[in-house]
Amino acid sequence: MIGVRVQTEAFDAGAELNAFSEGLQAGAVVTFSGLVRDAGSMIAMEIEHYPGMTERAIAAIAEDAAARWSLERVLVIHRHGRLQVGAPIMMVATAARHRAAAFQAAEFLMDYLKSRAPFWKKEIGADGAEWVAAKASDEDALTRW
Amino acid sequence: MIGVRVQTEAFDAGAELNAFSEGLQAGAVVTFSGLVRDAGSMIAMEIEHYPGMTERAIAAIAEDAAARWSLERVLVIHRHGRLQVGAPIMMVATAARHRAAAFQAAEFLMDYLKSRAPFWKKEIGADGAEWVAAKASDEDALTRW
Amino acid sequence: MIDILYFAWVRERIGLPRERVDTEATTVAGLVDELRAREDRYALAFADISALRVAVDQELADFDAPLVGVREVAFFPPMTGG
Amino acid sequence: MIDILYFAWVRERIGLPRERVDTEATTVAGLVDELRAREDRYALAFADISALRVAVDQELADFDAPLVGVREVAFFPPMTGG
Repeated sequence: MIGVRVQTEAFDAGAELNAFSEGLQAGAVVTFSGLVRDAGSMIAMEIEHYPGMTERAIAAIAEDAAARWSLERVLVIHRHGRLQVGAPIMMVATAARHRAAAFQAAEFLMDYLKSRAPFWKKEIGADGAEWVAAKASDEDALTRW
Repeated sequence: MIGVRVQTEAFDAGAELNAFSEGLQAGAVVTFSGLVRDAGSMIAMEIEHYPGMTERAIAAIAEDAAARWSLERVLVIHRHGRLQVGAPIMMVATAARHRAAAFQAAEFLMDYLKSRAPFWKKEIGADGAEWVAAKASDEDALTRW
Repeated sequence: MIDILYFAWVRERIGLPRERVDTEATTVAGLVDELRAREDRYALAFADISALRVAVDQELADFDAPLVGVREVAFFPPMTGG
Repeated sequence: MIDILYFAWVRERIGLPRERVDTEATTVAGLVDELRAREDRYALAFADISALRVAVDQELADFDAPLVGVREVAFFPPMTGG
Protein backbone atom coordinates (compact mmCIF):
# COMPACT_ATOMS: atom_id res chain seq x y z
CA MET A 1 0.00 0.00 0.00
CA ILE A 2 1.68 3.17 -1.22
CA GLY A 3 0.54 6.64 -0.21
CA VAL A 4 1.91 9.80 -1.81
CA ARG A 5 0.69 13.30 -1.01
CA VAL A 6 2.06 16.61 -2.30
CA GLN A 7 0.31 19.53 -0.67
CA THR A 8 0.57 23.06 0.68
CA GLU A 9 -1.42 22.35 3.85
CA ALA A 10 0.25 21.41 7.11
CA PHE A 11 -0.14 17.80 8.24
CA ASP A 12 -0.26 16.16 11.64
CA ALA A 13 2.74 13.80 11.78
CA GLY A 14 1.43 12.02 14.88
CA ALA A 15 -2.00 11.39 13.38
CA GLU A 16 -0.31 10.17 10.19
CA LEU A 17 1.89 7.76 12.16
CA ASN A 18 -1.11 6.33 14.00
CA ALA A 19 -3.19 5.92 10.84
CA PHE A 20 -0.20 4.35 9.11
CA SER A 21 0.31 1.80 11.92
CA GLU A 22 -3.36 0.84 12.24
CA GLY A 23 -4.02 -2.82 11.45
CA LEU A 24 -0.48 -3.57 10.26
CA GLN A 25 0.78 -7.14 10.16
CA ALA A 26 4.37 -5.91 10.08
CA GLY A 27 6.21 -5.36 13.33
CA ALA A 28 8.54 -2.49 12.42
CA VAL A 29 7.58 1.09 11.56
CA VAL A 30 10.11 3.85 10.84
CA THR A 31 9.26 7.48 10.24
CA PHE A 32 11.34 10.45 9.23
CA SER A 33 9.93 13.92 9.58
CA GLY A 34 11.64 17.04 8.36
CA LEU A 35 10.95 20.42 9.98
CA VAL A 36 12.01 23.89 8.86
CA ARG A 37 15.18 24.25 10.91
CA ASP A 38 15.63 27.33 13.03
CA ALA A 39 18.74 28.67 11.29
CA GLY A 40 19.00 32.02 13.03
CA SER A 41 18.10 34.80 10.61
CA MET A 42 15.62 32.77 8.61
CA ILE A 43 11.99 33.88 8.67
CA ALA A 44 10.42 31.28 6.43
CA MET A 45 11.09 28.71 3.75
CA GLU A 46 9.54 28.78 0.30
CA ILE A 47 9.36 25.49 -1.55
CA GLU A 48 8.79 25.41 -5.29
CA HIS A 49 7.95 22.19 -7.10
CA TYR A 50 7.10 20.81 -10.54
CA PRO A 51 3.41 19.84 -10.48
CA GLY A 52 2.85 16.52 -12.21
CA MET A 53 6.47 15.44 -12.24
CA THR A 54 6.68 15.66 -8.44
CA GLU A 55 3.92 13.13 -7.87
CA ARG A 56 5.30 10.82 -10.57
CA ALA A 57 8.85 10.98 -9.26
CA ILE A 58 7.80 10.33 -5.66
CA ALA A 59 5.50 7.46 -6.64
CA ALA A 60 8.34 5.86 -8.61
CA ILE A 61 10.73 6.19 -5.63
CA ALA A 62 8.12 4.79 -3.24
CA GLU A 63 7.30 1.83 -5.50
CA ASP A 64 10.99 1.09 -5.85
CA ALA A 65 11.43 1.11 -2.05
CA ALA A 66 8.32 -1.04 -1.49
CA ALA A 67 9.58 -3.68 -3.91
CA ARG A 68 13.19 -3.69 -2.71
CA TRP A 69 12.40 -4.04 0.98
CA SER A 70 9.06 -5.90 0.76
CA LEU A 71 7.31 -3.10 2.59
CA GLU A 72 3.78 -3.69 3.79
CA ARG A 73 3.13 0.05 3.60
CA VAL A 74 4.95 3.19 2.58
CA LEU A 75 3.88 6.81 2.91
CA VAL A 76 5.42 10.03 1.60
CA ILE A 77 3.99 13.47 2.34
CA HIS A 78 5.80 16.56 1.02
CA ARG A 79 4.66 20.14 1.28
CA HIS A 80 5.36 23.09 -1.00
CA GLY A 81 4.67 26.80 -0.71
CA ARG A 82 5.65 29.04 2.19
CA LEU A 83 6.50 27.35 5.50
CA GLN A 84 7.30 28.93 8.84
CA VAL A 85 10.31 28.02 10.98
CA GLY A 86 9.53 24.84 12.96
CA ALA A 87 6.79 23.79 10.54
CA PRO A 88 6.72 20.23 9.18
CA ILE A 89 8.10 20.06 5.62
CA MET A 90 7.71 16.40 4.86
CA MET A 91 7.45 12.93 6.27
CA VAL A 92 8.08 9.38 5.18
CA ALA A 93 6.90 6.21 6.90
CA THR A 94 7.81 2.60 6.16
CA ALA A 95 6.42 -0.64 7.57
CA ALA A 96 8.30 -3.91 7.26
CA ARG A 97 8.59 -7.26 9.01
CA HIS A 98 12.01 -6.44 10.41
CA ARG A 99 13.65 -3.26 11.58
CA ALA A 100 16.62 -3.30 9.20
CA ALA A 101 14.32 -3.21 6.16
CA ALA A 102 12.14 -0.44 7.59
CA PHE A 103 15.20 1.69 8.40
CA GLN A 104 16.94 1.12 5.09
CA ALA A 105 13.81 1.83 3.07
CA ALA A 106 13.23 5.11 4.95
CA GLU A 107 16.83 6.22 4.39
CA PHE A 108 16.61 5.28 0.73
CA LEU A 109 13.40 7.31 0.35
CA MET A 110 15.01 10.32 2.01
CA ASP A 111 18.16 10.12 -0.09
CA TYR A 112 16.13 9.99 -3.30
CA LEU A 113 13.64 12.66 -2.26
CA LYS A 114 16.56 15.01 -1.51
CA SER A 115 18.10 14.77 -4.96
CA ARG A 116 15.55 13.27 -7.36
CA ALA A 117 12.17 14.76 -6.47
CA PRO A 118 11.65 18.16 -8.15
CA PHE A 119 11.53 20.47 -5.15
CA TRP A 120 13.61 23.61 -4.66
CA LYS A 121 13.97 25.31 -1.30
CA LYS A 122 14.46 29.02 -0.82
CA GLU A 123 15.33 30.52 2.54
CA ILE A 124 13.57 33.79 3.24
CA GLY A 125 15.58 35.94 5.64
CA ALA A 126 15.22 39.43 7.03
CA ASP A 127 17.81 40.66 4.50
CA GLY A 128 16.60 38.81 1.45
CA ALA A 129 16.04 35.37 0.02
CA GLU A 130 18.42 32.70 -1.16
CA TRP A 131 18.00 29.40 -2.98
CA VAL A 132 19.33 26.47 -0.98
CA ALA A 133 22.26 24.91 -2.84
CA ALA A 134 22.27 21.16 -3.38
CA LYS A 135 25.00 19.44 -1.39
CA ALA A 136 27.51 17.14 -3.04
CA SER A 137 27.04 14.86 -0.03
CA ASP A 138 23.37 14.45 -0.92
CA GLU A 139 24.26 13.35 -4.44
CA ASP A 140 26.95 11.05 -3.05
CA ALA A 141 24.42 9.46 -0.68
CA LEU A 142 22.68 7.88 -3.69
CA THR A 143 25.69 5.77 -4.58
CA ARG A 144 25.10 3.45 -1.64
CA TRP A 145 21.82 2.12 -3.00
CA MET B 1 16.92 16.14 26.62
CA ILE B 2 16.66 12.41 27.28
CA GLY B 3 13.39 10.67 28.04
CA VAL B 4 13.18 7.04 29.17
CA ARG B 5 9.96 5.27 30.13
CA VAL B 6 9.49 1.62 31.05
CA GLN B 7 5.84 0.81 31.57
CA THR B 8 3.06 -1.74 31.22
CA GLU B 9 0.50 0.75 29.86
CA ALA B 10 -0.04 1.26 26.16
CA PHE B 11 1.23 4.54 24.69
CA ASP B 12 0.08 6.68 21.78
CA ALA B 13 2.96 6.73 19.31
CA GLY B 14 1.46 9.61 17.34
CA ALA B 15 0.95 11.78 20.40
CA GLU B 16 4.51 10.94 21.51
CA LEU B 17 5.91 11.96 18.11
CA ASN B 18 4.06 15.28 18.19
CA ALA B 19 5.13 16.08 21.75
CA PHE B 20 8.70 15.08 20.87
CA SER B 21 8.78 17.40 17.83
CA GLU B 22 7.24 20.40 19.58
CA GLY B 23 9.56 23.41 19.70
CA LEU B 24 12.58 21.60 18.28
CA GLN B 25 15.42 23.55 16.74
CA ALA B 26 16.61 20.44 14.90
CA GLY B 27 15.27 19.69 11.44
CA ALA B 28 15.34 15.89 11.42
CA VAL B 29 13.23 13.53 13.52
CA VAL B 30 13.35 9.75 13.19
CA THR B 31 11.09 7.31 15.04
CA PHE B 32 11.04 3.57 15.23
CA SER B 33 8.00 1.84 16.64
CA GLY B 34 7.76 -1.87 17.25
CA LEU B 35 4.42 -3.66 17.25
CA VAL B 36 3.57 -7.22 18.25
CA ARG B 37 3.76 -8.89 14.87
CA ASP B 38 0.87 -11.01 13.72
CA ALA B 39 2.74 -14.31 13.45
CA GLY B 40 -0.19 -16.58 12.75
CA SER B 41 -0.84 -18.76 15.79
CA MET B 42 0.31 -16.22 18.33
CA ILE B 43 -2.30 -14.88 20.75
CA ALA B 44 -0.21 -12.50 22.80
CA MET B 45 3.30 -11.58 23.81
CA GLU B 46 4.55 -11.54 27.38
CA ILE B 47 7.55 -9.35 28.12
CA GLU B 48 9.58 -9.86 31.27
CA HIS B 49 12.15 -7.32 32.40
CA TYR B 50 14.63 -6.60 35.18
CA PRO B 51 13.24 -3.64 37.15
CA GLY B 52 15.96 -1.20 38.04
CA MET B 53 18.54 -2.51 35.60
CA THR B 54 16.20 -1.90 32.66
CA GLU B 55 15.93 1.82 33.31
CA ARG B 56 19.68 2.11 33.97
CA ALA B 57 20.63 0.20 30.85
CA ILE B 58 18.29 2.19 28.61
CA ALA B 59 19.39 5.52 30.09
CA ALA B 60 23.03 4.59 29.46
CA ILE B 61 22.29 3.64 25.84
CA ALA B 62 20.29 6.83 25.28
CA GLU B 63 23.01 9.05 26.78
CA ASP B 64 25.59 7.34 24.63
CA ALA B 65 23.50 7.97 21.49
CA ALA B 66 22.82 11.60 22.45
CA ALA B 67 26.53 12.29 22.89
CA ARG B 68 27.68 10.44 19.79
CA TRP B 69 25.25 12.06 17.38
CA SER B 70 24.74 15.42 19.14
CA LEU B 71 21.04 14.76 19.48
CA GLU B 72 18.82 17.61 20.58
CA ARG B 73 16.35 15.09 22.02
CA VAL B 74 16.06 11.35 22.43
CA LEU B 75 13.13 9.29 23.69
CA VAL B 76 12.81 5.60 24.51
CA ILE B 77 9.55 3.98 25.62
CA HIS B 78 9.46 0.22 26.25
CA ARG B 79 6.56 -1.80 27.60
CA HIS B 80 6.56 -5.01 29.57
CA GLY B 81 3.80 -7.38 30.66
CA ARG B 82 1.21 -8.98 28.41
CA LEU B 83 0.66 -7.39 24.96
CA GLN B 84 -1.90 -8.28 22.33
CA VAL B 85 -1.08 -8.85 18.66
CA GLY B 86 -0.78 -5.48 16.89
CA ALA B 87 -0.12 -3.62 20.15
CA PRO B 88 2.79 -1.18 20.38
CA ILE B 89 5.78 -2.73 22.19
CA MET B 90 8.23 0.11 22.14
CA MET B 91 9.31 3.28 20.42
CA VAL B 92 12.43 5.36 20.02
CA ALA B 93 12.65 8.91 18.68
CA THR B 94 15.73 10.95 17.83
CA ALA B 95 16.08 14.60 16.83
CA ALA B 96 19.20 15.90 15.14
CA ARG B 97 20.28 18.71 12.84
CA HIS B 98 20.73 16.38 9.89
CA ARG B 99 18.99 13.23 8.76
CA ALA B 100 22.01 10.93 8.76
CA ALA B 101 22.61 11.52 12.48
CA ALA B 102 18.94 11.04 13.38
CA PHE B 103 18.78 7.76 11.41
CA GLN B 104 22.04 6.38 12.74
CA ALA B 105 21.20 7.21 16.34
CA ALA B 106 17.80 5.51 16.04
CA GLU B 107 19.37 2.37 14.53
CA PHE B 108 22.03 2.35 17.23
CA LEU B 109 19.37 2.62 19.94
CA MET B 110 17.41 -0.25 18.43
CA ASP B 111 20.45 -2.49 18.05
CA TYR B 112 21.42 -1.93 21.69
CA LEU B 113 17.89 -2.26 23.04
CA LYS B 114 17.56 -5.60 21.24
CA SER B 115 20.60 -7.17 22.86
CA ARG B 116 21.60 -5.07 25.86
CA ALA B 117 18.42 -4.00 27.62
CA PRO B 118 17.14 -6.69 29.99
CA PHE B 119 13.86 -7.67 28.35
CA TRP B 120 12.78 -11.19 27.44
CA LYS B 121 9.90 -11.91 25.09
CA LYS B 122 7.66 -14.93 25.30
CA GLU B 123 5.17 -15.79 22.57
CA ILE B 124 1.88 -17.06 23.89
CA GLY B 125 0.19 -19.34 21.35
CA ALA B 126 -2.93 -21.45 21.35
CA ASP B 127 -0.79 -24.55 21.96
CA GLY B 128 1.54 -23.15 24.59
CA ALA B 129 4.17 -20.53 25.20
CA GLU B 130 7.74 -20.19 24.01
CA TRP B 131 10.59 -17.85 24.85
CA VAL B 132 11.83 -15.92 21.85
CA ALA B 133 15.43 -16.93 21.11
CA ALA B 134 18.01 -14.19 20.64
CA LYS B 135 19.27 -14.03 17.06
CA ALA B 136 22.97 -14.15 16.24
CA SER B 137 22.27 -11.39 13.70
CA ASP B 138 21.11 -9.10 16.53
CA GLU B 139 24.37 -9.63 18.40
CA ASP B 140 26.32 -9.14 15.16
CA ALA B 141 24.50 -5.86 14.53
CA LEU B 142 26.36 -4.32 17.49
CA THR B 143 29.74 -4.73 15.84
CA ARG B 144 29.02 -1.91 13.40
CA TRP B 145 28.91 0.76 16.12
CA MET C 1 5.81 23.20 -30.55
CA ILE C 2 7.31 22.30 -27.21
CA ASP C 3 6.39 23.56 -23.73
CA ILE C 4 9.47 24.73 -21.88
CA LEU C 5 9.31 25.09 -18.09
CA TYR C 6 11.77 26.86 -15.81
CA PHE C 7 12.07 26.41 -12.05
CA ALA C 8 13.83 28.07 -9.11
CA TRP C 9 16.64 30.47 -10.10
CA VAL C 10 16.42 29.44 -13.75
CA ARG C 11 12.84 30.74 -13.75
CA GLU C 12 13.95 33.92 -11.97
CA ARG C 13 16.81 34.64 -14.39
CA ILE C 14 14.72 34.06 -17.48
CA GLY C 15 11.81 35.89 -15.93
CA LEU C 16 9.01 33.49 -16.75
CA PRO C 17 7.84 30.07 -15.57
CA ARG C 18 6.99 28.57 -18.95
CA GLU C 19 6.71 29.29 -22.62
CA ARG C 20 5.81 27.52 -25.83
CA VAL C 21 8.51 27.45 -28.49
CA ASP C 22 8.81 26.40 -32.07
CA THR C 23 12.17 24.69 -32.40
CA GLU C 24 14.23 22.98 -35.05
CA ALA C 25 16.53 21.44 -32.46
CA THR C 26 16.68 17.65 -32.36
CA THR C 27 18.22 17.36 -28.91
CA VAL C 28 17.95 19.17 -25.57
CA ALA C 29 21.45 20.56 -26.13
CA GLY C 30 20.35 21.96 -29.48
CA LEU C 31 17.35 23.59 -27.81
CA VAL C 32 19.65 25.14 -25.20
CA ASP C 33 21.81 26.60 -27.98
CA GLU C 34 18.73 28.16 -29.61
CA LEU C 35 17.57 29.64 -26.30
CA ARG C 36 21.04 30.98 -25.46
CA ALA C 37 21.13 32.86 -28.75
CA ARG C 38 17.87 34.65 -28.00
CA GLU C 39 18.67 37.16 -25.27
CA ASP C 40 21.15 37.86 -22.50
CA ARG C 41 18.84 36.56 -19.78
CA TYR C 42 18.76 33.15 -21.52
CA ALA C 43 22.51 33.21 -22.11
CA LEU C 44 22.95 33.94 -18.41
CA ALA C 45 20.58 31.21 -17.25
CA PHE C 46 22.24 28.62 -19.48
CA ALA C 47 25.82 29.87 -19.01
CA ASP C 48 26.90 26.83 -17.01
CA ILE C 49 25.05 23.75 -18.14
CA SER C 50 26.74 21.63 -15.43
CA ALA C 51 24.76 23.60 -12.82
CA LEU C 52 21.47 22.61 -14.47
CA ARG C 53 19.27 19.56 -14.66
CA VAL C 54 16.73 18.77 -17.34
CA ALA C 55 13.53 16.76 -17.44
CA VAL C 56 11.97 15.57 -20.70
CA ASP C 57 8.26 14.83 -20.46
CA GLN C 58 8.62 14.86 -16.66
CA GLU C 59 11.48 12.34 -16.50
CA LEU C 60 15.05 13.33 -15.65
CA ALA C 61 17.14 13.22 -18.81
CA ASP C 62 20.56 14.06 -20.22
CA PHE C 63 21.30 17.10 -22.36
CA ASP C 64 21.86 14.86 -25.38
CA ALA C 65 18.33 13.45 -25.09
CA PRO C 66 16.40 13.56 -28.41
CA LEU C 67 13.41 15.89 -28.80
CA VAL C 68 11.44 13.79 -31.29
CA GLY C 69 7.83 13.56 -30.14
CA VAL C 70 8.59 15.42 -26.91
CA ARG C 71 5.90 17.72 -25.52
CA GLU C 72 7.53 19.20 -22.42
CA VAL C 73 11.09 20.09 -21.43
CA ALA C 74 11.96 21.55 -18.03
CA PHE C 75 15.17 23.23 -16.87
CA PHE C 76 16.09 23.68 -13.22
CA PRO C 77 18.96 23.61 -10.72
CA PRO C 78 19.79 20.44 -8.75
CA MET C 79 16.82 19.52 -6.59
CA THR C 80 16.71 20.19 -2.86
CA GLY C 81 13.74 18.24 -1.55
CA GLY C 82 13.32 16.30 1.67
CA MET D 1 24.69 -12.47 51.66
CA ILE D 2 23.97 -11.87 47.99
CA ASP D 3 20.61 -11.48 46.25
CA ILE D 4 20.39 -13.75 43.25
CA LEU D 5 17.81 -13.02 40.55
CA TYR D 6 16.65 -15.29 37.74
CA PHE D 7 14.79 -14.22 34.62
CA ALA D 8 12.93 -15.84 31.71
CA TRP D 9 13.58 -19.59 31.30
CA VAL D 10 16.30 -19.54 33.96
CA ARG D 11 13.65 -18.40 36.42
CA GLU D 12 11.23 -21.06 35.16
CA ARG D 13 13.77 -23.89 35.41
CA ILE D 14 14.91 -22.96 38.88
CA GLY D 15 11.35 -22.25 39.91
CA LEU D 16 11.82 -18.95 41.69
CA PRO D 17 12.53 -15.34 40.71
CA ARG D 18 15.03 -14.51 43.44
CA GLU D 19 16.69 -15.79 46.55
CA ARG D 20 19.21 -14.67 49.11
CA VAL D 21 22.27 -16.86 49.45
CA ASP D 22 25.25 -17.07 51.72
CA THR D 23 28.20 -17.85 49.51
CA GLU D 24 31.93 -18.39 49.86
CA ALA D 25 32.50 -17.99 46.13
CA THR D 26 34.80 -15.15 45.09
CA THR D 27 33.66 -15.01 41.47
CA VAL D 28 30.42 -15.44 39.55
CA ALA D 29 31.74 -18.73 38.14
CA GLY D 30 32.37 -19.96 41.70
CA LEU D 31 28.81 -19.03 42.64
CA VAL D 32 27.49 -20.93 39.62
CA ASP D 33 29.44 -24.01 40.76
CA GLU D 34 27.88 -23.77 44.22
CA LEU D 35 24.38 -23.41 42.76
CA ARG D 36 24.87 -26.29 40.31
CA ALA D 37 25.81 -28.61 43.20
CA ARG D 38 22.58 -27.87 45.05
CA GLU D 39 19.83 -29.60 43.08
CA ASP D 40 19.02 -30.92 39.62
CA ARG D 41 16.95 -27.90 38.68
CA TYR D 42 20.00 -25.67 39.27
CA ALA D 43 22.28 -28.07 37.42
CA LEU D 44 19.83 -28.00 34.54
CA ALA D 45 19.51 -24.22 34.46
CA PHE D 46 23.30 -23.78 34.54
CA ALA D 47 24.16 -26.75 32.30
CA ASP D 48 25.34 -24.56 29.41
CA ILE D 49 26.89 -21.35 30.66
CA SER D 50 27.38 -20.08 27.09
CA ALA D 51 23.59 -19.80 26.79
CA LEU D 52 23.46 -17.48 29.81
CA ARG D 53 24.23 -13.88 30.59
CA VAL D 54 25.01 -12.42 33.99
CA ALA D 55 24.60 -8.99 35.56
CA VAL D 56 26.47 -7.95 38.68
CA ASP D 57 24.83 -5.11 40.58
CA GLN D 58 22.69 -4.42 37.49
CA GLU D 59 25.59 -4.16 35.05
CA LEU D 60 26.35 -6.84 32.47
CA ALA D 61 29.45 -8.77 33.55
CA ASP D 62 31.59 -11.79 32.72
CA PHE D 63 31.45 -15.07 34.59
CA ASP D 64 34.90 -14.42 36.00
CA ALA D 65 33.74 -11.17 37.62
CA PRO D 66 34.68 -10.91 41.32
CA LEU D 67 31.95 -10.99 43.98
CA VAL D 68 33.71 -8.79 46.56
CA GLY D 69 31.24 -6.20 47.85
CA VAL D 70 28.56 -7.31 45.38
CA ARG D 71 24.93 -7.14 46.52
CA GLU D 72 23.02 -8.51 43.55
CA VAL D 73 23.75 -11.06 40.82
CA ALA D 74 21.25 -11.88 38.06
CA PHE D 75 21.26 -14.79 35.61
CA PHE D 76 19.24 -14.80 32.41
CA PRO D 77 19.26 -15.85 28.74
CA PRO D 78 20.40 -13.43 26.01
CA MET D 79 18.09 -10.44 25.98
CA THR D 80 15.36 -9.99 23.39
CA GLY D 81 14.16 -6.42 23.77
CA GLY D 82 13.17 -3.91 21.14
